Amino acid sequence: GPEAGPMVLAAASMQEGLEQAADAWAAQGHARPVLSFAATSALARQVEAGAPAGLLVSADEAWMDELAGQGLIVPASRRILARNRLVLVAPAGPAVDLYLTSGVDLAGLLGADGRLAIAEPDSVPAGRYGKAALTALGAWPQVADRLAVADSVRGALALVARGEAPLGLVYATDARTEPRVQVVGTFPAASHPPVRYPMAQLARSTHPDTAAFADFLAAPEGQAILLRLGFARAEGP
Amino acid sequence: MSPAEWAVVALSLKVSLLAIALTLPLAFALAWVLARTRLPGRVLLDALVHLPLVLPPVVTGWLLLLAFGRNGPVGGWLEATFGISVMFRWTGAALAAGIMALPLMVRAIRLSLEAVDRRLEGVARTLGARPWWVFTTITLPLCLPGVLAATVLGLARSLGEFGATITFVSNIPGETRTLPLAIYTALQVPGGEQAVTRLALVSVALSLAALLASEWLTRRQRGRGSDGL
Amino acid sequence: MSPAEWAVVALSLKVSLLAIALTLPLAFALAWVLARTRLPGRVLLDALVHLPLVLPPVVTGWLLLLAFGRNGPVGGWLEATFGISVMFRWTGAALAAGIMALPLMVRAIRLSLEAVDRRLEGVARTLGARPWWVFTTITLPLCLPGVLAATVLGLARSLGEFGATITFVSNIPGETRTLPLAIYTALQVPGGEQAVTRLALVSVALSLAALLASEWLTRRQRGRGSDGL
Amino acid sequence: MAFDVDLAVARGGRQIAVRFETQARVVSLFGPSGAGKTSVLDMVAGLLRPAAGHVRVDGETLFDAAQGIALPPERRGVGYVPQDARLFPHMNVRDNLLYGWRLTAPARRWLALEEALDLLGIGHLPDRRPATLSGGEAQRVALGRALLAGPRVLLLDEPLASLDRARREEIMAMLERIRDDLKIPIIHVSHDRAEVDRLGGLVVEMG
Amino acid sequence: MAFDVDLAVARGGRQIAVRFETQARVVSLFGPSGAGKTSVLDMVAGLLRPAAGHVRVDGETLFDAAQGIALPPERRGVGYVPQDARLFPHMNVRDNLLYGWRLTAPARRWLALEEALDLLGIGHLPDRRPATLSGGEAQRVALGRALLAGPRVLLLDEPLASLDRARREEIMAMLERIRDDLKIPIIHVSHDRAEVDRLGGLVVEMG
Ligand SMILES: Nc1ncnc2c1ncn2[C@@H]1O[C@H](COP(=O)(O)OP(=O)(O)OP(=O)(O)O)[C@@H](O)[C@H]1O
Ligand SMILES: Nc1ncnc2c1ncn2[C@@H]1O[C@H](COP(=O)(O)OP(=O)(O)OP(=O)(O)O)[C@@H](O)[C@H]1O
Ligand code: MOO
Ligand SMILES: [Mg+2]
Ligand SMILES: [Mg+2]
Repeated sequence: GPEAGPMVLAAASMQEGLEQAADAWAAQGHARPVLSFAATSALARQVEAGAPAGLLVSADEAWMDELAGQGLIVPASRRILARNRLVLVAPAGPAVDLYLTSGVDLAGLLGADGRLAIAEPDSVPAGRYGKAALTALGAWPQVADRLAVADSVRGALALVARGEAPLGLVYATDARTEPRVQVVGTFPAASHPPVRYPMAQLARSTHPDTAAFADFLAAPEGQAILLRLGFARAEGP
Repeated sequence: MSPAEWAVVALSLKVSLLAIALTLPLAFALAWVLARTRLPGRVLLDALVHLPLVLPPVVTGWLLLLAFGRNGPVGGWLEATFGISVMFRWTGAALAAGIMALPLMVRAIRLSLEAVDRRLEGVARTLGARPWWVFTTITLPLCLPGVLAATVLGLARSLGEFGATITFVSNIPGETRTLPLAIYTALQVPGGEQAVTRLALVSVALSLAALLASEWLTRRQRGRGSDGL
Repeated sequence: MSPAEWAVVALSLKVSLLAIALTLPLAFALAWVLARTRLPGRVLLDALVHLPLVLPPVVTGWLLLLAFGRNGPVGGWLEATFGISVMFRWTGAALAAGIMALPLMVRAIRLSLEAVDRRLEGVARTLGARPWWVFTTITLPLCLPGVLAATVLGLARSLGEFGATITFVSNIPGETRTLPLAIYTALQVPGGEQAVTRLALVSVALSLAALLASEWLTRRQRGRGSDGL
Repeated sequence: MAFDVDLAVARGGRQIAVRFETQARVVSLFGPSGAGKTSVLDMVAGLLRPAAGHVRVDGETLFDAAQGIALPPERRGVGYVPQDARLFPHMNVRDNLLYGWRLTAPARRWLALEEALDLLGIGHLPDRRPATLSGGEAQRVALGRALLAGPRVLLLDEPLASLDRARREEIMAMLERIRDDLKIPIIHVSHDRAEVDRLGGLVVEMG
Repeated sequence: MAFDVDLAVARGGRQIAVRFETQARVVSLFGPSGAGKTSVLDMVAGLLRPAAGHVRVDGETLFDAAQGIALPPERRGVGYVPQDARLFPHMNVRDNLLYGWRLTAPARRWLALEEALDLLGIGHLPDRRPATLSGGEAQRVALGRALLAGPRVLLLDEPLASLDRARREEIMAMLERIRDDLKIPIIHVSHDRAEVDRLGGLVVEMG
């Protein structure tokens, strides 16, 4: 086969999982896929501009819908690669376990002048899910003007890790990568739309291995890698 | 443009102007040291000044967070001593914008400073001017083109500053959400192009105004020149 | 540093050097037009040159994507005519880096160009030099400080370019993953701080080298100056 | 006709006009400070555009407003020594001296570098930068630079003003030889009547 | 003792040394180009640091290497007219002229702007920029600028080199009055023997 594998455009939050999956795939004797990580919005716009890539892993259904509407993906190839959970983190310290339920007093937990770190709630997927969850729990009005809005989940995580924000709202997968934070609560799955990473083959893709690699990711072996990193199974409870 | 968008413009101007007001004297001092002194560590200082240019903006923002965060050495000291913090504040946004503009400003001023004919300063002293007065009346006006260029460059750079700002002081409406942050937000969502275009045009108009002002000032200072070929 | 990291450094250098090599002549031409001609649209041109400075880098990247994408006017034409595309290519990264460096370079060169004593050019012509030779032997050497400053600024800016690059040509290892993108990528994985620090230090070392080279060249060109006060 | 010059220009609110038509090989412009002597040389050299008139030297038209002729400076073959020396600051003395020489066809040259260094007494300076020269040294380098370009006409703007008597004497003798042996016409500005008288020729009073 | 000067410096590979001690109110430095005349004025003005020696004017020590005294230029009260006029390019003629005047205590001033404009024949120039002046105009402005600062000693580096005879005559007369009425000592560089003789005083041969 060709010396380079298919080109995969993937949301930055999928980086670790996809790198490991690509290694595993290469270990099976395939050419290693070429992975490019950036914000989903940037990747989607590159696809719109005619980028020569094979597979897109989005952090967000909206962008995938947008590309589907333009006929830029192979509709039949679209599927969910993984799911994630939304958690509340705090700087590492004595263990805390909050029950995130309707009426939770987040403002009280933030103290007099603390801020809640969150990814941009109007645009970045993690922020949008977070806003939805906080709204569902009735906490949004308390914290709407107490946010520290970062450009990505990583930015929000950094603010908590540095102790600049007493609380932060990130994905479970992000929380476990950062030893300086602890998870203090998990948002109920019902409080926000499911956090899903859709994947699809691009209409323009030419590399013969593209579909096979996508299948590999969706197959038990690929899924196992993602599960180890804290993602939830694509299909399931 | 919505009222919220106008507020973003006003905030951007406030942040940029504070950034330049703070950075200009510092940039001048650094340019002076680099152009006029033989300080042993000059090249290292020069490299340090260039850092915000070379590093990706988020790294600069990250370094600012380390230094000026509540738990950082400078931030902790500021908080303990004066009870102030720039974290999540528009002043922090100005700090980030100023730091990013610094290398451009130092360069422009330094170029002009090095072009000043120092013999003119000597004559001024024989006429009774102390060094500080020579600086004010001779050196500074003679490198005004550089200072103006620095101001325009710095203002433009501040208006466009994004990565360091969002990393350092986050993106808080009314406090740190400047034009680029608003534009970035709009760019993240499908169909946000209209808002992006609108806000980008405002940015362009602002810097065009700054350019026009500086051109006018330069021309005025230069006065009527030669009528030669 | 791992071999992969060295490859990133080599790529960054390749991208930055191409960016500067392409941008320097363009920057000079623009500086010339702005400094020496009375073109009616001068201020608009000036504003246009400043655009990449004022706009958040991701917007510049997006505009590049619109223009140079396969479906964009320039990109489509390039593809149709020459069968080449800069999408996802290191040449595209150089294009992005060059565009971002352009305003800084134009300014520095323009400042120096405006400081050239034009009467020297007149004398050179009476000595038999045609305009082009006057330019080569008088004007260009006299604004060499500006050209060198422009080169250093541009190189530093190119080495640090992130937002426009990742938006325009994505983050492809070995092709478009330059130092800043590698730093961004390292920041995404747990415990990546070490790699970030290592790569950031390499960036700093590279720009320090560029600075030293330019200082040395400037000093050499200036020659032994006055021994006055 | 060595010179047929008729020029007018407005400068600094003043009307500058000069007119002479002569067989004399040397023309001395004489007149108070600000009369326009330097402006005339600039116009002859092609560095300042006259409002009207013409310049003909040895029958060749360098400028004619009516006919729309205006040779660019590099095609006028003038050796111009400006009032301020105006040396190229980024070149050493040698490169200043050879700037025009290198651009001149060998057949046109009538002076070699060594001769110039010797005649002008600047043999110890070739590696120096202009910024380190004394006033008179700079003036001599400027003169040498103009002569080495093998000009067909010399324009001298007070070329000896900062020189001592002995040096001035030597250079006057050289200029006389240039006038007589090489038959190179000279336009010359001086405030020194003795200098003017010695070179002979036409004296044009200005202002 | 009006002047007690003993100075040495190395410049451009040349050893420059001068020594004079005199009651004369005028000292003329005389000597070939490159002898070091300008360098001496620079050292007296405090713009060039001597390797050794001292400068005393009317009993006041401006510089003494042995005693470690070196007054900064602004405290020496010298009125320096450089060989090139060295006008401030960003100011008009009026502001150039008044630069030192404004820094001088009113009691120390001995010339008013109007007088200076008049004496120097530059009354039509006050709003002009230096770049638009002729050579002689610039030189006169430089002279006026030095005089208006009310100096206690004048340092003149060929101040009349680009002036016509009539203007030169007027300015010489003015310098004589300054010497006699105001008793201001003068160090003066000139290549013109007549000028030197006329001002009288001590002639110091250099080089
Ligand atoms: N660039 C300029 N812009 C405006 N006016 C000028 C310019 N250059 C010269 N002038 C004016 O034109 C007139 C003639 O100047 P020019 O230099 O030709 O005089 P000049 O006869 O050479 O005097 P000098 O003997 O003092 O050198 C003067 O009044 C001068 O002020
Ligand atoms: N900055 C400098 N660096 C090195 N050498 C210099 C410098 N300035 C002057 N010199 C040299 O010092 C010597 C004295 O110069 P100075 O200007 O004092 O001469 P001068 O007597 O005034 O001559 P002139 O009559 O030509 O003006 C000259 O040989 C000159 O080349
Ligand atoms: O991986 Mo994202 O696009 O920063 O949510
Ligand atoms: Mg003149
Ligand atoms: Mg001298």
